[in-house]
Amino acid sequence: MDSFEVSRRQKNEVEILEIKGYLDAHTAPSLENAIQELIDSDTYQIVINFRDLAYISSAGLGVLMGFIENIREHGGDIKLCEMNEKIYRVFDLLGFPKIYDITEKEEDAVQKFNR
Amino acid sequence: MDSFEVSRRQKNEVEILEIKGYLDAHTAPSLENAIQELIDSDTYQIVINFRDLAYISSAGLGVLMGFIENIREHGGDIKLCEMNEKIYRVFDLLGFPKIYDITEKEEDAVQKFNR
Amino acid sequence: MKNKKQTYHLKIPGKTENLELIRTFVSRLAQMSGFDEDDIYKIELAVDEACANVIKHAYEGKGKKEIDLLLEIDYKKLTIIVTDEGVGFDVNNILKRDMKEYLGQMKVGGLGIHLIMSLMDDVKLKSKPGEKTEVRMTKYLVKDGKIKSKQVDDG
Amino acid sequence: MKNKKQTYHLKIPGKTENLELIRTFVSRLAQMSGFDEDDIYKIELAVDEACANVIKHAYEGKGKKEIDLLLEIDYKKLTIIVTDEGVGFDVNNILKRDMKEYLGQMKVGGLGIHLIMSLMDDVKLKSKPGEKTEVRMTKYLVKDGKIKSKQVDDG
Ligand SMILES: Nc1ncnc2c1ncn2[C@@H]1O[C@H](COP(=O)(O)OP(=O)(O)O)[C@@H](O)[C@H]1O
Ligand SMILES: Nc1ncnc2c1ncn2[C@@H]1O[C@H](COP(=O)(O)OP(=O)(O)O)[C@@H](O)[C@H]1O
Repeated sequence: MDSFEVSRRQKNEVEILEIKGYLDAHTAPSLENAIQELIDSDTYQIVINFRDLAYISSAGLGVLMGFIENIREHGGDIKLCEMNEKIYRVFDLLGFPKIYDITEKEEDAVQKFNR
Repeated sequence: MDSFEVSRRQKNEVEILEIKGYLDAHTAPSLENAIQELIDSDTYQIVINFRDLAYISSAGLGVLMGFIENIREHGGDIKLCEMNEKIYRVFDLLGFPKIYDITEKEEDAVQKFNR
Repeated sequence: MKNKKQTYHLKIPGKTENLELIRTFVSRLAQMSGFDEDDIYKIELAVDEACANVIKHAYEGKGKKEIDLLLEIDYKKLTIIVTDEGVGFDVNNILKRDMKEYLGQMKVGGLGIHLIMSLMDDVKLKSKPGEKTEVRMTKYLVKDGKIKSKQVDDG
Repeated sequence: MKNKKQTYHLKIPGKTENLELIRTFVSRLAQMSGFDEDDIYKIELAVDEACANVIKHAYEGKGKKEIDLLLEIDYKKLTIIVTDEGVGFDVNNILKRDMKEYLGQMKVGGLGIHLIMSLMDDVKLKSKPGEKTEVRMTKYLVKDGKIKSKQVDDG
């Protein structure tokens, strides 16, 4: 069952992960692997595009929390964009907008790396 | 919950019922009422268009069986059209194609009344 | 969903408005088990028919008792057991009916059990007048040692 | 779904691959109960979190035991009780955590229970180390005597 998919693409020096479908405790390892791969190849400037994500539970947010410290120590970041309202609310309820840059447009998320 | 809907329209002397959604033991009474209304107004030339029907169980077929004798005694008929493959298979499994005219196009079902 | 048998148990009020919920649950489970769209539809319909019978005949539409659904999955089949606490019936009497003759008379009803038998690979009815009814139906994922491709049989 | 309380009971193997099935079932039931899309999402997510906890903490991912879901509907609320046969935990210890401080430390985990509390109207956790855990959560359809319009509170 492919209820969740990650695909990868590059824009300027930034790696963009597009996530799609349902991100829960079952599918979170697949996002974890995708980010781990980036780190393994010394890629620390990451944007995650949530446009096609229909659902997220705390397991998905946990994946982000698991990497962020390491990534920032390497001068990088994970920036988040194009969340629908429902998904943004989950991030908001847990106070994530204070810790992560969350933008509406992907462009703006990418831009933030180039300032 | 509107999981099933019937709407009504006329073409030549024939009354066309369009059915939509899920026709099961819960929603069958709504089709029953629609046909009963036609009979109450002495309308016996009926075509049911299955184009937007997603699901049918024997309760739906039971409704047809309940009226057909009476309708034919009045010189009318219920003709069926535009079934998708899954729905046709249910009719087929129960031997209905021997008792009912089932056509692909609505036009042909209507035509059968005018011969 | 690998080798071991997995059991799913659902108890739900015996009312027609719950049929859609039951179908949604069963079809999702059938999908997870690896059945193709065609078989999913058959399983869904067979379970619907068994549950509609419980509501109509065992509980006579009163909806005060529950339908018990037990779903067992292993790597080669899905078995669904629908049990009620109803009035029972004479199984032999029903099974003897000839469908063609029956339709010839254009009677209402009597289609559900025939459908269940046609849609599923194995069906066992257990009932007696005055006792609860159990409908046990199985669909195979693997036929003759290999995974079924599309629609091997229609009943 | 009028006045009387209706009970739905689901027992399902404690594996992450069943979370989607659980969500599908719960959201369908919430929809039938008359909740709006917004509340359906909240209920679905809260139940997902409770079940994910059972799988991760109570059963430590082994998936051999079952999650027990009891759903009670009446005209004014939906209550979901998630019970496991797991290892339990010290509820007071968890509830004392300060979310802000916690996030400041950027630790992994600890989000689930906070979410459940924020998403549902009433939440009761029953657990002790070494015993089973019960999470009981309620969402009201009617607030202060009238049917809720949209999203009255966010936690
Ligand atoms: N769960 C049940 N409890 C009691 N009687 C049942 C049950 N299921 C089936 N029956 C009996 O078997 C008969 C045939 O059922 P079925 O083939 O589904 O047709 P129908 O429901 O249209 O009568 C019913 O009329 C009823 O007498
Ligand atoms: N069903 C459960 N069985 C045992 N322990 C649990 C259960 N649910 C929660 N816990 C305990 O409560 C803690 C907090 O849970 P939660 O807020 O969901 O965060 P997380 O699951 O990310 O740790 C868990 O780490 C665990 O120790």
